[in-house]
Amino acid sequence: MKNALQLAYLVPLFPLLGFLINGLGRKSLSKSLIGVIGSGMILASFVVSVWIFLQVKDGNSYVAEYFNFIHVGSLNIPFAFQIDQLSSLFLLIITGVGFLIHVYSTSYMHEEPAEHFGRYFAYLNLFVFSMLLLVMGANYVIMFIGWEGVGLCSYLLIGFWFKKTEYNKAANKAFIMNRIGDLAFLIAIFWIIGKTGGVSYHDVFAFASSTGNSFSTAELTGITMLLFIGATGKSAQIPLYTWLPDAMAGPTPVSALIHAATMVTAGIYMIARSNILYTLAPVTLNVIAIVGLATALLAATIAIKQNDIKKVLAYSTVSQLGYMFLALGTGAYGAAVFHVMTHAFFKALLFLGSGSVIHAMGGEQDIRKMGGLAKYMKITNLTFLLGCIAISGIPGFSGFFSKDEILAAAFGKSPLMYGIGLFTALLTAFYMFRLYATTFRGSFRGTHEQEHHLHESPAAITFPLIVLAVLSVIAGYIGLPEFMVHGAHKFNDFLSPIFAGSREIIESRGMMHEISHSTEWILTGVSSLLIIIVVIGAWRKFSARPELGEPTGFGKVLANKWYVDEIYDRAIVQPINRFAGFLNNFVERLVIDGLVNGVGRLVNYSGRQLRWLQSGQVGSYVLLMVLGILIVFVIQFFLRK
Amino acid sequence: MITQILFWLLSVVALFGALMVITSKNPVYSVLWLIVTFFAISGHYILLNAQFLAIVNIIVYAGAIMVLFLFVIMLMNLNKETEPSRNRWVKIAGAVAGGCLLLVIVAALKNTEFNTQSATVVTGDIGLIRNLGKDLFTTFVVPFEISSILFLSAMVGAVLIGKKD
Amino acid sequence: MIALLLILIPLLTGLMAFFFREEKLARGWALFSAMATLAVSLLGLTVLKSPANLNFSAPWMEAIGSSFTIGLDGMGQLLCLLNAIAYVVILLATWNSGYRSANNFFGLMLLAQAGMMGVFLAMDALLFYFAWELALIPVYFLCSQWGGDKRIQVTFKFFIYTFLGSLLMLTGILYIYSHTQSFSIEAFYNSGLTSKEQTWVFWLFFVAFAVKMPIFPLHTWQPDTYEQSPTAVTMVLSGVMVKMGVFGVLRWLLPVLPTASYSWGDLVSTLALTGMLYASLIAIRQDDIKRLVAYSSIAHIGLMCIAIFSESQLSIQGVMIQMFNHGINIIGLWIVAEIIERQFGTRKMSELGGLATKAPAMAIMFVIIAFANIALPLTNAFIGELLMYTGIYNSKVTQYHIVFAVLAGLSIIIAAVYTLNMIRKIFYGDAQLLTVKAVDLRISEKLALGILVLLILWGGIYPQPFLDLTSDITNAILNKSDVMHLITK
Amino acid sequence: MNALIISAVLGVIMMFSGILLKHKAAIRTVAIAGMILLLVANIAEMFYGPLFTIGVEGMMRFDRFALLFNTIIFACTLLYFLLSARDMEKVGVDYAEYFALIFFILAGSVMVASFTSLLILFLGIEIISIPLYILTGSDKRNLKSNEAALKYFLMGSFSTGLMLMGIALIYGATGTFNSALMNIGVKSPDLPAIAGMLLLLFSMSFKVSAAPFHFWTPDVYDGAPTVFTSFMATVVKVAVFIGFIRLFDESFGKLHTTWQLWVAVISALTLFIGNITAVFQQSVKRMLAYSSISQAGFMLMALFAMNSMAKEGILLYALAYSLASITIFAVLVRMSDYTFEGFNGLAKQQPLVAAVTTICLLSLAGIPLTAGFLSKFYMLSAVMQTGKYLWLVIFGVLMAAVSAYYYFRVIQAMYFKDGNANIEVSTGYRVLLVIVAVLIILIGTFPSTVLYWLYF
Amino acid sequence: MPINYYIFLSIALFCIGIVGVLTRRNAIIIFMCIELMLNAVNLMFVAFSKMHFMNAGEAAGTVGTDGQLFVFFIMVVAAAEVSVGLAIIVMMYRNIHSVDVNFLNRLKH
Repeated sequence: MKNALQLAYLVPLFPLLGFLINGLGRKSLSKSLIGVIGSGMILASFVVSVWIFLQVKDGNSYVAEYFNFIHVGSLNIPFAFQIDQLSSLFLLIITGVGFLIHVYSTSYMHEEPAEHFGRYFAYLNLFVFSMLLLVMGANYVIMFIGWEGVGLCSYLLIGFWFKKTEYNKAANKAFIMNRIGDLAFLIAIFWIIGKTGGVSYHDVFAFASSTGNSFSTAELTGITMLLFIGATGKSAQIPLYTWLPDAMAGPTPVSALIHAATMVTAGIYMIARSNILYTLAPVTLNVIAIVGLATALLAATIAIKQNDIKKVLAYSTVSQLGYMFLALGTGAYGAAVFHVMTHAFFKALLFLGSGSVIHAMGGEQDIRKMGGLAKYMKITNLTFLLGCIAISGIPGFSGFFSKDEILAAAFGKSPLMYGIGLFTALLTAFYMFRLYATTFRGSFRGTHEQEHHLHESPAAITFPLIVLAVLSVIAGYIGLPEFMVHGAHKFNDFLSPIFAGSREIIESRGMMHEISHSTEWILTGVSSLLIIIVVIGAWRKFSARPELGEPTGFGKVLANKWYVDEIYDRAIVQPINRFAGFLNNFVERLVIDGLVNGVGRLVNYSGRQLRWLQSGQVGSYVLLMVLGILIVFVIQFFLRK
Repeated sequence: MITQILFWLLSVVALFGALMVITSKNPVYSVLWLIVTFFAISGHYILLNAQFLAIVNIIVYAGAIMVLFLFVIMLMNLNKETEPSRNRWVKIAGAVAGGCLLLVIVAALKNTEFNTQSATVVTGDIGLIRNLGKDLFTTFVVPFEISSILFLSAMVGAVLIGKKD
Repeated sequence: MIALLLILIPLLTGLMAFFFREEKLARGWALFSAMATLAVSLLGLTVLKSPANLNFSAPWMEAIGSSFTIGLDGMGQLLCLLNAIAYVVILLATWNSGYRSANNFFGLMLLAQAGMMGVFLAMDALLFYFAWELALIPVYFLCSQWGGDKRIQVTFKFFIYTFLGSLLMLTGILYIYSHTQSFSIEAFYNSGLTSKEQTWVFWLFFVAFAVKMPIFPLHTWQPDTYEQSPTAVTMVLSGVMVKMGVFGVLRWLLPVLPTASYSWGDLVSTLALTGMLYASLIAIRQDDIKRLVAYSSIAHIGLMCIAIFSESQLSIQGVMIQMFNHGINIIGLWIVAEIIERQFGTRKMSELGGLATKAPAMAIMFVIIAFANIALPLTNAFIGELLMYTGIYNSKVTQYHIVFAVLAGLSIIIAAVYTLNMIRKIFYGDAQLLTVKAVDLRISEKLALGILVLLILWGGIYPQPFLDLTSDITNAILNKSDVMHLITK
Repeated sequence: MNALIISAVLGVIMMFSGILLKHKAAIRTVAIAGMILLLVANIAEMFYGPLFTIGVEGMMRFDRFALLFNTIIFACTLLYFLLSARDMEKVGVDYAEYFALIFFILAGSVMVASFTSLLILFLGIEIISIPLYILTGSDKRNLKSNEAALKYFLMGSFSTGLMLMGIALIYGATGTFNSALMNIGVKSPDLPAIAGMLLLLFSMSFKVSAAPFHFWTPDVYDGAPTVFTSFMATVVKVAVFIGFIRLFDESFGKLHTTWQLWVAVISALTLFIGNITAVFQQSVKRMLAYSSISQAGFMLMALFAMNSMAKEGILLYALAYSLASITIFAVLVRMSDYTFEGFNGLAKQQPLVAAVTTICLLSLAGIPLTAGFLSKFYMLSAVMQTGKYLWLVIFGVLMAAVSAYYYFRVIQAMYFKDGNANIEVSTGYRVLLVIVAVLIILIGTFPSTVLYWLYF
Repeated sequence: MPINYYIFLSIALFCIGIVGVLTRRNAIIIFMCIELMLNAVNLMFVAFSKMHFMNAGEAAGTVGTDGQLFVFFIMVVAAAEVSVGLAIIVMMYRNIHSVDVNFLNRLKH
């Protein structure tokens, strides 16, 4: 029953169809039809993905070449898909979560006029298509196509309400910052092509792990660093993370799908995909770990002081992504991917929940104007709470398992990292419950008619919430850590073929730092305990008297996101702008064009001067002639020999 | 010996006359000095026994052409110092330029193979009208005829320009 | 036969066009002629691709060792196709914009097309030079007759610039000729100049090509000319004529003067690189759509130039298809610019905005083309740029290849900046007082843009046909310029 | 030989026709008929040899070069008659005499084109010059015309003096006037000979208005009646040029290396002064005067190179340059205002005239597919062939670019500026213009058809 | 007499003529100076013809006549020039009542 894998092309094909139908028919089709098509296509590809997953679970993997994308001389870049454990897993996440979010959107975006409704779903489908391309591609170029494709879609969706200029600016910012990363990615690709003459994963990894004619460590470090910079762009890591919070300008479901569940994890996917290269480049790994950790901490600190419900979630996303990179940096690729999955569930859940809240509040996003929503919207409240618990890593919930694994790996690398990681986890728990408490507990602080309108959202919204809530509770159990139940880490077993190469290398180089089960128990215990304490503290503090005033002192710095945006603006954007202005107004106008016109003017001028020779006086004419004769004679007879 | 003296005498006269031509204020004097120069040159012709040319020179130049000049000058009654003298600097420049030219050419030619050669009065009769005439109407007949075209055009021109209308 | 037709059709129809007093008639005639040319070039690509059909030679000026030899190789095919398509599209897109004394306008347009065809087809140096000038003169008249307010001075500058360049090229040609006593391209390939002579001739040629392309710092004519000349002409200029420079380098510089090209490549690339960044930065500050596009074009051409002089198969292959793609994309941009100018009488982006609501179709088309212009994957330009950058990055002929690739890469980012800003200012936000009563695309414009968008997607998704078309000539050029030998030397 | 005699006779005939024929049209007809006769006779001599056999005693040689050249100048003169003969009426009453003088000038140019003895050269130059003095001054009431005539006369006879001094020195050095013998006789380095040669170079440069002996040109061309400016700027100038080339080719071949440098310098200087000064002119007539100087600079390149290419080239150049200039002048004559503004909007009133003028200007600027390009091409590649003095070529090219500047000013005025310049033109005139345009294009595209004459 | 003397003499006259042309303003005088130049040339011709005659020695025959005949032709031309030249000058005088070449400055630049 191999044929499922041969049907892989269907997975991206359905969303593409959806995009075309909705895109072209957006004027003619009815909203409901559009919604059905949009979600239906994703559902279809979800079904196929499940089918594929079942195949892959049995340890099959498959590379399908469809046509020659680029074939020049020795360079051959086929348009090919690679179906293996990693990609199939991502297929599930993308299509699964994607489907739920589509369903959610049908209700959430219902106020939009039909045309824009169609446009929305077209974009959304296009996004899913590109994302699938990204994860299914069998070589870096296809991946890059998807990579920029999702960038495009995120640009389009952030700026979906294109009448608002600041939204468009946010969209531009997102695209441009991604482009910076993409450039690095591209250069890495050039480099790879230059070395290996190809870009397909199989060849590249084979070349990398082959002895003899292979990459030098320096080259590998370079390539992996470049790829990582690409990842920082896409996955919002220092220094390129600032676009993600602004990206919240888009509709909430978009934030859930693109800026929480899927696109932003592309960076993790890419690194996990090229794990061999990274394993061979330890320097890069350290950098990744540090950057990841730093990002996690920074974002968490900022999140503490945010009052926009979506901004909080956005920064927590950044922070969680930081976690994942930390995992990658410590070589725990499995853990990273594991966290990707769980995070996809609970962060999507949280965003959708916040969406539901915003929906109910009539577009209000400031948590200071909320409060006590629990009694108005039961399901949302419950699911949101579950999400918070999951992300905070309270034992028994999915977040706990994945995060714990990461912390363990960090400890294995260095206790300091563990310490910071743990601290970040505590911060996470703190701001999440600050958010929850301020929003759902206490008394309502909004205007009167807002309160009047408060209501639970329709089924199309609550259904996804419920599903995701369930997932974010149970998802962790497929990855029970070794020290609890032996051999219960189904997840790692499933992915092991992908990371087999790296593991061998690590073992061969003795870079494995096993930490004893007892240690792990202690660590887990400590972390869980601390987290629970923090949670309770936060709950009590903010449900009783949420902070409503403007932050002061250090809090102000945090509230202003460490002024990073301002610094970037001052240090990079404005200088470039001014320089460009200088070129445009001075160099171009005066110097270069001035030179050109100068030549013309010179000709004119000398023309005017020469005219004076033409004095009109016979005498002077003859004199000049005689002088000419004189000069020639002198030179001819006395100087020229 | 006698020819030596004659040569120097005539040369001096010619040069002096020429200088007077370009220096004397009154145009009439210039004409007269020019005629003097021409006579001196005719003298040289005779020394170089080009008798025919000597005569022609006197008849055509000193006789016809110069008289023509004289008529014109009279006609315009320029016979007094009418000409306001040129700007002094221009004068100097002109003189210097001419002088330099003289120096340069002389300096260039003074040591050529001509040094060895000379042109003095010996028995040579190529200058006699007989020999010249023979050549003129045999070898040089074509240019001779052609020069008639020149005269024609000059005649037409003079009439065309000169006649009132 | 095909080759001959490609020149003759526009030439003759162009001459005839002068006699169509009726505007509609002239317009239709021009469109008909363009279609015919397109058909012929398509025939040459598909059915009649035997050399007998693609090459033509007739005795001409034997006295001075020249002959009327024209031929179509892959590169020629592609560019002639571009030329043909461009004219059809342009005529469609400008169908509704009226011109006084239209017969002259279209006559000159067609003559210019004939000239450019000649440039792309010529296999004889003198013929090449003739065509080069023949393409210039009509454009001069077009611009200074139908252009904007400052047209006369601006066009004049453009003319003198180009004329001077081409005269220097003529000097170079004559120099080689004085060695070969023949103008045939083979003779030029085997001219056997010493490297010192090559250097001289190289710069004589390069100035001409650099002015046309244009390469920094010889570019100042371009923004003004694009701004001033009627948009139809601007499209011709930037879509096709600019390619003459690139083409010239590929056909007459690299193979004819390999040594000089090799030893001066770095300098040229540096100039081009400077130009790229310079133009991109300036483009950020432009408020006039036309000027913005002009500067972005300078940047793109600069990249092509670097790619050429990195003399690797990938890069040159990339240049070949990029010549085509860039033509398509930039014409698309001009079409929209032209529509906007015609509708609102301004090209200032600051006065525009909110068009996306008023004219969604235009918005979509424009966005697609604009993203193609910044080489988004699955658009044609991506393929070209990927190949060029890869070629540059891994070039063997210069030790600065990485620097070139990386710095040139910066322009990718900057391009994103100004392009997105352009889209935002023109189409997003609320409608300004100018744009409230905007109308969407007319059918002819939809058609024109549709063709372009299709080409863009085709070139981006399945570029292999284009690549196959140009692979042979690429190898030929590389063999002629025999890089490897030079490097080892 | 035919040409020489017939043209002289025609001159006389014209003189009498002035007395016998009362109608100007009749005189014109006679002149044109005579011109055609002259042309035919000359072509006949090219194919069947001369009608008269006169012993020229080795003073002239009517070789193919000379004959071909005569054909060219006669053809140009014919065109000139057809285009501008009518406009001579405006100059003055002595209509027939003008034609007579022009025929005499032609006789002179025939001599200059086919001399082998310096005596003939001298007489030829004089026969060209003296009538020109008169034609220049023929607009007697016009002070400019008078002034031009006097200037031309004074400087012209001054240069004659230089020329004679040169001839005298050469005679002293070689003892002969025969150019062939002279070339043998000269014992290089032979200072008197070189000095004489240089003096001849100067005086000839004066006649072809090459810098720094060009000063008379703008004033004289400007002051002379435009019809005659047209004639002297074209036919006469190229006639003297042929003499120039013959002289230095046949007489001073040995001193080639000596004079080549000077010719190069003079050529460059001429190009520079001619073009740069032309840029600033306000009057088209004067601009054309300067442009004729710059064109002379290009023709001097042929003298410089002096190889087969150069000789073909100079013929082509003579033809191309004369055709274009005569036509432009013929249009200019009929303009009311000679300034550039005077041409504003001519294209609207007279599209055909404007188009032809444009073609002529393009030809002068050396745009490809016009005769002008090909001739410039020949000049440049002739210099290129010599393999030295590359800077001359590049300089020439730069100057050609400059020249485009002022030629295109006229085109701009005609096409792009608003105005209502207009001239009255007859149908025949139109037809002629078209023929000229076609001719220019034809020579530019199929030079073989013209060059064929050289190889038959 | 060494031929050089004649050469120098005639060159001297010639240069005096040039100086005259350069320094005088009266058109007629200038013209006369030009005539002077021509005569200088004539003198040189005659001298040279004599020289060549003598170099030819006994078998000279008619060597050198050509030089003298050239002088003859120069006189012819000079006469023609004079007729035309004076005519022009007279015409000039009729119009501006002056023969001062400094007044010839309508045409310049």
